[in-house]
Amino acid sequence: MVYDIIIDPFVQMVEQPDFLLQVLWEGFVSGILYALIALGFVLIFKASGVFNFAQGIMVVFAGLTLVGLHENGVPAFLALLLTIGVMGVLAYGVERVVMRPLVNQPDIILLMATIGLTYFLIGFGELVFGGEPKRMIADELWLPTGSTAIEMGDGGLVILQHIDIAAAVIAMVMVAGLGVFFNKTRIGRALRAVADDHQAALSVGISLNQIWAIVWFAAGIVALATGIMWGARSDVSFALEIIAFKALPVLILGGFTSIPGAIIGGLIIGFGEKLGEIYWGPMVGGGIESWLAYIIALIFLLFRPQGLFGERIIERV
Amino acid sequence: MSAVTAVRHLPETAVEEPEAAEREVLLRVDNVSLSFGGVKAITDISFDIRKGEIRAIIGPNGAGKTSMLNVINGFYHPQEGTITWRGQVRRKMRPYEAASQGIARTFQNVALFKGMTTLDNIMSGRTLKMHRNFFWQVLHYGPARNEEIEHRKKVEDIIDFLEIQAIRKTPVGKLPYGLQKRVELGRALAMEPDLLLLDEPMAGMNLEEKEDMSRFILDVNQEFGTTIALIEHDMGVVMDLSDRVVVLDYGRKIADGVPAEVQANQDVIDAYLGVAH
Amino acid sequence: MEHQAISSDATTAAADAPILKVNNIEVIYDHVILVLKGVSLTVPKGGIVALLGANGAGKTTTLKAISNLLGAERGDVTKGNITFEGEQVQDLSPNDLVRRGCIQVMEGRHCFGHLTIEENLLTGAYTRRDGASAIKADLEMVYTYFPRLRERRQSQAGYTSGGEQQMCAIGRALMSRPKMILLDEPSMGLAPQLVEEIFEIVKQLNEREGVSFLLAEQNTNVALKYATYGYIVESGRIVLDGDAKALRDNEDVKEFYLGVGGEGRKSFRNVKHYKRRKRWLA
Amino acid sequence: MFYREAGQFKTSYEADQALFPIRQDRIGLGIILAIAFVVIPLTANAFFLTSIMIPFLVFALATIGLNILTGYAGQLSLGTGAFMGVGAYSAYKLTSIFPEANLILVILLSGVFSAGIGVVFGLPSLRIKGLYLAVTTLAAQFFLEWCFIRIPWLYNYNASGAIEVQQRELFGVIATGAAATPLTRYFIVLSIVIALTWLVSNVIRGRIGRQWMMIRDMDIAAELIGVRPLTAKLSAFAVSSYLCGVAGAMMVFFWLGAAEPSAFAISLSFQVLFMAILGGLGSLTGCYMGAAFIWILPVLLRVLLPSLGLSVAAETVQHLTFMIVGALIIFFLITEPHGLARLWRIGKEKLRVWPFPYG
Amino acid sequence: EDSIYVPLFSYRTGPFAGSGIPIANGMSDYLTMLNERDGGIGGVKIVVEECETGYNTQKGVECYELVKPKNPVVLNPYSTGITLQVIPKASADRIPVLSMAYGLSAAAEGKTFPWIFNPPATYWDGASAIVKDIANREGGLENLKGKKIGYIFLDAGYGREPIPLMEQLSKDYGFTLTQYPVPATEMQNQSSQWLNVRRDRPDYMIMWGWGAMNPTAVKEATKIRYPMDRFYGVWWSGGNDDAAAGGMDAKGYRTLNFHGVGTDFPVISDIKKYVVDAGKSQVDPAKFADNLYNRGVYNSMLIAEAIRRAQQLTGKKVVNAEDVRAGFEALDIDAARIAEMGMTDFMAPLKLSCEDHNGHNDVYVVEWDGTTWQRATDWFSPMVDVVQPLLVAAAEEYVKTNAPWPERDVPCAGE
Ligand SMILES: Nc1ncnc2c1ncn2[C@@H]1O[C@H](COP(=O)(O)OP(=O)(O)OP(=O)(O)O)[C@@H](O)[C@H]1O
Ligand SMILES: Nc1ncnc2c1ncn2[C@@H]1O[C@H](COP(=O)(O)OP(=O)(O)OP(=O)(O)O)[C@@H](O)[C@H]1O
Ligand SMILES: CC(C)C[C@H](N)C(=O)O
Ligand SMILES: [Mg+2]
Ligand SMILES: [Mg+2]
Repeated sequence: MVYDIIIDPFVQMVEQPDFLLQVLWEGFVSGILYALIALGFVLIFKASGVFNFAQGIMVVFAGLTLVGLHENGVPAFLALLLTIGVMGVLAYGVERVVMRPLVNQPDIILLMATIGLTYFLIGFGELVFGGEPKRMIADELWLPTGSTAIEMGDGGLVILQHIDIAAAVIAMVMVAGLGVFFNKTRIGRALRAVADDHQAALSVGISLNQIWAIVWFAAGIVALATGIMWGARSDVSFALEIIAFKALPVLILGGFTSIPGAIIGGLIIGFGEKLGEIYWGPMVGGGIESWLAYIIALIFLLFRPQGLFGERIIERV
Repeated sequence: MSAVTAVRHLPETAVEEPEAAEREVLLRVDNVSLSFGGVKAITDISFDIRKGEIRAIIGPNGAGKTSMLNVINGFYHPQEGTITWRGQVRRKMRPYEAASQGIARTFQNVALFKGMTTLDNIMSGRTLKMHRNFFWQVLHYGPARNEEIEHRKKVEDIIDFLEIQAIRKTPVGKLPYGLQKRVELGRALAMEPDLLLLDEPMAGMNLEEKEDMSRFILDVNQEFGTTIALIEHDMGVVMDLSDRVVVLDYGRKIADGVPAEVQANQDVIDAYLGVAH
Repeated sequence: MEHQAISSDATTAAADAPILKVNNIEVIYDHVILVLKGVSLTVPKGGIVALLGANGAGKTTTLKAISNLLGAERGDVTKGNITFEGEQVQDLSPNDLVRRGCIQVMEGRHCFGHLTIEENLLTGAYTRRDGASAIKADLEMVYTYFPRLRERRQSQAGYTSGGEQQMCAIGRALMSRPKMILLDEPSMGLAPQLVEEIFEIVKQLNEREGVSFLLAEQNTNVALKYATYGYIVESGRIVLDGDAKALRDNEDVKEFYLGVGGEGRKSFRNVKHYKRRKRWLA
Repeated sequence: MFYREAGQFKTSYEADQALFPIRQDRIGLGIILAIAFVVIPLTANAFFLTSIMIPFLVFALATIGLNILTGYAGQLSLGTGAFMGVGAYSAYKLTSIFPEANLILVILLSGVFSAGIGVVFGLPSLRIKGLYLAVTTLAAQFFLEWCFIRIPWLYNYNASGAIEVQQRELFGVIATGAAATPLTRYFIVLSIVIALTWLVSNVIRGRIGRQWMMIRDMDIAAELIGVRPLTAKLSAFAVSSYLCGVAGAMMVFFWLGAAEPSAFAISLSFQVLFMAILGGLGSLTGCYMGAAFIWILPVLLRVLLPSLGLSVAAETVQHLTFMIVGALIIFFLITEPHGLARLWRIGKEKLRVWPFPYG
Repeated sequence: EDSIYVPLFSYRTGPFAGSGIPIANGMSDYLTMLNERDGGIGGVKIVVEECETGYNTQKGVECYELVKPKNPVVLNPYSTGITLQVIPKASADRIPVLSMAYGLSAAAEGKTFPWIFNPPATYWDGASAIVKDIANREGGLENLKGKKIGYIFLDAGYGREPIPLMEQLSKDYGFTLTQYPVPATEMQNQSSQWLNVRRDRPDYMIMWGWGAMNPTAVKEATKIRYPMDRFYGVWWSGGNDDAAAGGMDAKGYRTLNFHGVGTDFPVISDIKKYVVDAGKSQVDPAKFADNLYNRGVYNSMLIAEAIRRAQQLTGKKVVNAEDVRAGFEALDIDAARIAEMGMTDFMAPLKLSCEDHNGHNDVYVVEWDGTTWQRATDWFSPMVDVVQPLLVAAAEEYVKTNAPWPERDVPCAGE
């Protein structure tokens, strides 16, 4: 028993190094993909203190718009541009209709409003695009498909999907770009100010409307990237929305406000989850992936209640 | 009505207090230092608070006054130094333990329970005094209800005393700042503390309100014999109300004594008062 | 709206090109709570005007109505209008107003807790377009006004002391190079020395840079010392206004706001117990 | 005009602390109870009882549970679904182990188990706050959901993995199972929900309830006043999960009749959270309003939209329902962020000052 | 009134819409075709109404309550979860339930479940059929000894249903069974499960998937380069889109089937003519007559035949739920009738009885050739002899746990 838990998994790891590598690679890729979703959350949270529940459905919506446009004969890259435009319109609409009237409200109210938005988008999306899953147009967008198998000494194989590599690259670029944007620019500073205190931000002349339109648009683009990547992995369907939950432990682990946190959190969860599920999961019947991420996050939180990179929670009297 | 109101008609000369210096020490701070990362909030400070006195703590902004109160009621734990409470060196304790030993306070940035009414806020001060268990609470009958009513009476006395009857049922979040401060005082009074720590109770008040507040503080001190530590930036108030004053600057103690002495101290004038008040 | 004007030249002061004019505004919170019941006031260009009054009189509400921050509190200006430099501004967004040069320092500090002091100050320059070096210079200016802030520039504002936060809030407003500042209780929680200093800064800005001020204050003594004109608000109405000097000499003001009765300053120890509340409005 | 308290003087603190100090409110409550206990049973059909009233009441109770934790004690929870599940599985195990036990007792006891589990998952709340706390409750949600599948003992080793409620009698009347009449089930649910609501309202206005609100409004200050965060938070978790557990048990026993683990999925947690927020955090009346809004509105839309004449496909109705509900949630939040309960109160406020627009 | 009310529980929304939509189209198009072509069944119009469940059990119960007052002649829950939920209710309310090749396997026992029908085969039949086909390829059941078979399934009532039988078979024939549960929330995120598959290297994989789980699984299988011809899906994992997700790499993927694929059947042409071309269908023309669409047609055929049979038995035109129940029990679709319906080669003959509500019919295997499904085996029978005792035991167990379960109180039809 003790052996099974403490020793055997490691023996397995050593015995099948190619498999271990594959597991780590898969962990890495899932981590990156979780991080992509989390990134969308972080953007909006960091800039408004709003936990945007609708990020998941925005991913689906962006993906569907892209594929749907293409299905209707729009060339792939034009469809991509148009989709970006649609996300812009969505951002503007959200700012106008949802955020603006709710300025200065408690976080939980704003959270709730984004849940209302989620409902609306689900209904609207299914009305427009229908509920059937659609195939992502990865080839048409010149995204690499196919895979490379790397031979390891004694017949072992590590299979790398090209699309996963692309996802990793895109995620890294986005993180780097957004990181610079937030920490080094005037607007970035304003975004953080808004998250702290809406009213005070207003009082120093920060235009919340503009700021929110910007971040929602940015989050929309992140959602589009996420939608393309996840869509290429399985399908673009409304079931993808559930995946958004996977971003929660990532977010919490990384800290709601940290862009690098989203990536690092994603990777920790990705690796932890895969290793746990593969080497320890079978002992309890498998499927532990569904909660393992939360437990990992929870353990980290007990030591750092604000997440790994989150801003210190200010407790003063 | 209650004893509280009664005292307000006492002739003012009636209370003959012993000299501050002769009274028993309630709390003593010895060589306390506190720092946050690189910031030294308090450096090697010692002073005492005697039973029944009004002890003012003054000093420029960021001098460490609030931090000192936080140390006293267990919210911060000093890196060095000891605190002696009623003659016993106090171990590291959680704030609620300090509260249960009779230390109450108000806060610089009003820390009321915003979603609750004035009445509930003051009732909340009675938390430690209520004991009925869950079972009775659920039924809200018999002992639990009697207890609730008995404490409600006490709270109503405080409400009368502070003259806030009209806002009894108003959620405090909506009250103007000055009234919030008053409610906060009420909440601290409801705890019937031995030591009451007041952090700038009169900030943001106009003269008239300050006069009211001064009256309340004096009454509390004289009627209940509550010891008070008072942080305040209005020198008029400090000089008039307090028995002794300790002055902090940049985390250090620069003066300690009766108001007149302190007021004349050149260091204090330089660091804090600017012009002689 | 009837109220006493105790100064004859009040009208002349207000006449020379007011920078701000508030006309008979009414404010309702939450659709049901009527707070301002017709407030009118005028700030002349280059003037320092004090808004005095007890707790809950409606000073903050008036300022927020001007700077258009009421929306965020679910308050509404239901009547009247406000002009800034001759233009109606009650429908502008707060940032437009800041861009035009009117900024508010909110009561109770409202610093951005997670930003450092320096970042806080820089957000004040958000609407400016005159380049990094000008902003840098102003940052220096603020640090010269408040040396304490320079020391704490890298600390998160949430962890600084109450007074430091107050300085930060005022400094932040200065960073926008305003023509007019709405100051809500600047002296609250500041050490006496600093109160004087802040008012000196107000005076300097006013004299050298021509910045106009509307300040809500509890500290009537200082306020009337620096202000040129004053209004007294009670329960949402202006009940008295006049030149600062005239107000200082007014017996009621002396008694209730300055604390100097006939026989000089009273001790706080000797405040009488009887209800002293006299009001202009019953 | 009719809603005035003029002339009603309270002469004792008892009277002032009564649940409904204003006479009109008492009358209103009386009318509502009369409708619930007399009018509805006399007039409603099976669909109304089974698909509207029973779920509405069950959800109202769950919402009260969540509201205790989130609205009163300020601890955000996304694990309601799982806590309801614990109640359901406990009740199921209890009746299969003690088939003769009184049904009401079984239901009430099942909450105790979820209270216990709730306390365990509440422990991290001592250190973790706000949105971050959501992770612990989410961990509870997913972990418990997993247990419901992976521990076959919980569902008596049924091949399907579902729990199916057997027929049980209460005072000689068939109360559960397919043969129980909707009316019987309705009465049982109604009585339990009303009784528990009353008890909860007692807790809330007493010391314990005040402690929760203190922790919610400002935990540091609460501690400085003498509230032990440990007891206050954990008691909130316990009471909250207790109510959720009872609601979960009733959900399976009196409404669904059988349940798979997926019935207690995260979507249920969210559903209840919507109800709590939309109804109004920190208001018991709000719980009923929120539950009514989130549960009844979509059902009505689904039933009514097709009967509007235009023949729309079933899924279009579903899409429209989603859109309408989403839009209404946003609309109500904008109109009154503090929920329907507050809207209601403002309405009453207006009535009081009528015919003047404000007071 | 002069019509028969047939509610169809369906889902065109939610995570399972991908599988739900083609089925819903097939189901309603066939009944519409009967209305258009023949003026209904036996001269009576069918009123078809879809109730959207989103594959959600709560909504399923709501649909049940919603349609109940309208006197439905049959219920068609289209989810194992909803079926389990509805079994006791429908039995008490006396409405027959058709759970075609899904739901509770034990419901095949007509003596215990007079109101429930699950033709043409139970999940247990399906599982045994797959094992049989594997054995066939291995050269006999005895060669299964020592083989490793992996079972990947949607971790819900549906996916768990076949487990008892598989365990039984693994005991009987000595192969090892490894389970890979996929939680509903992780349907589109199966990389762990497939990594495990890669490590365990099972000789065969069997899948019980649905909705978004299917295409993801097929894709993941191709990713780990699992030999696709050793990967079997139950009939519900055989949507065209499911396999297409894996593209050419998915070539060789096999699933069970019990009806024809494609348009080469008179009945399908009729649907095209009377419904699709007439603009009365919601189906996307490109997806007309794909595998799951035809499944829907088969499903509605069963309903229609039961109604027709009920009319014959009672001589009434407008039959009610009780009558249709009897109609199901007396269902006997022989070759002649099949030809009459234009379904020759589309389906195997089916006969139900009082005891047997399932038929344990023959099935066959189709294989994905990269673009469509190709028939890979002949019709063959599941291992009824293994399944039957388990069914009896399961039905007894059901009665025991759901005591007091009502005794059968309806006569055997046709007697
Ligand atoms: N958001 C709000 N909702 C409802 N009522 C409010 C709100 N804000 C303020 N009020 C009420 O409006 C009145 C005026 O408040 P205001 O803050 O303007 O007073 P003030 O003169 O600035 O007082 P102080 O000196 O205490 O700051 C008060 O009675 C207060 O209770
Ligand atoms: N939790 C903390 N973390 C970091 N620094 C802190 C913390 N608490 C206080 N400080 C710092 O310690 C110093 C003393 O702060 P304190 O609040 O005690 O000042 P104060 O004397 O009350 O000033 P004021 O009169 O302005 O309220 C300040 O410089 C402050 O920034
Ligand atoms: C069409 C179906 C009903 C299949 C489904 N996965 C089930 O629950 O059994
Ligand atoms: Mg302080
Ligand atoms: Mg104010």
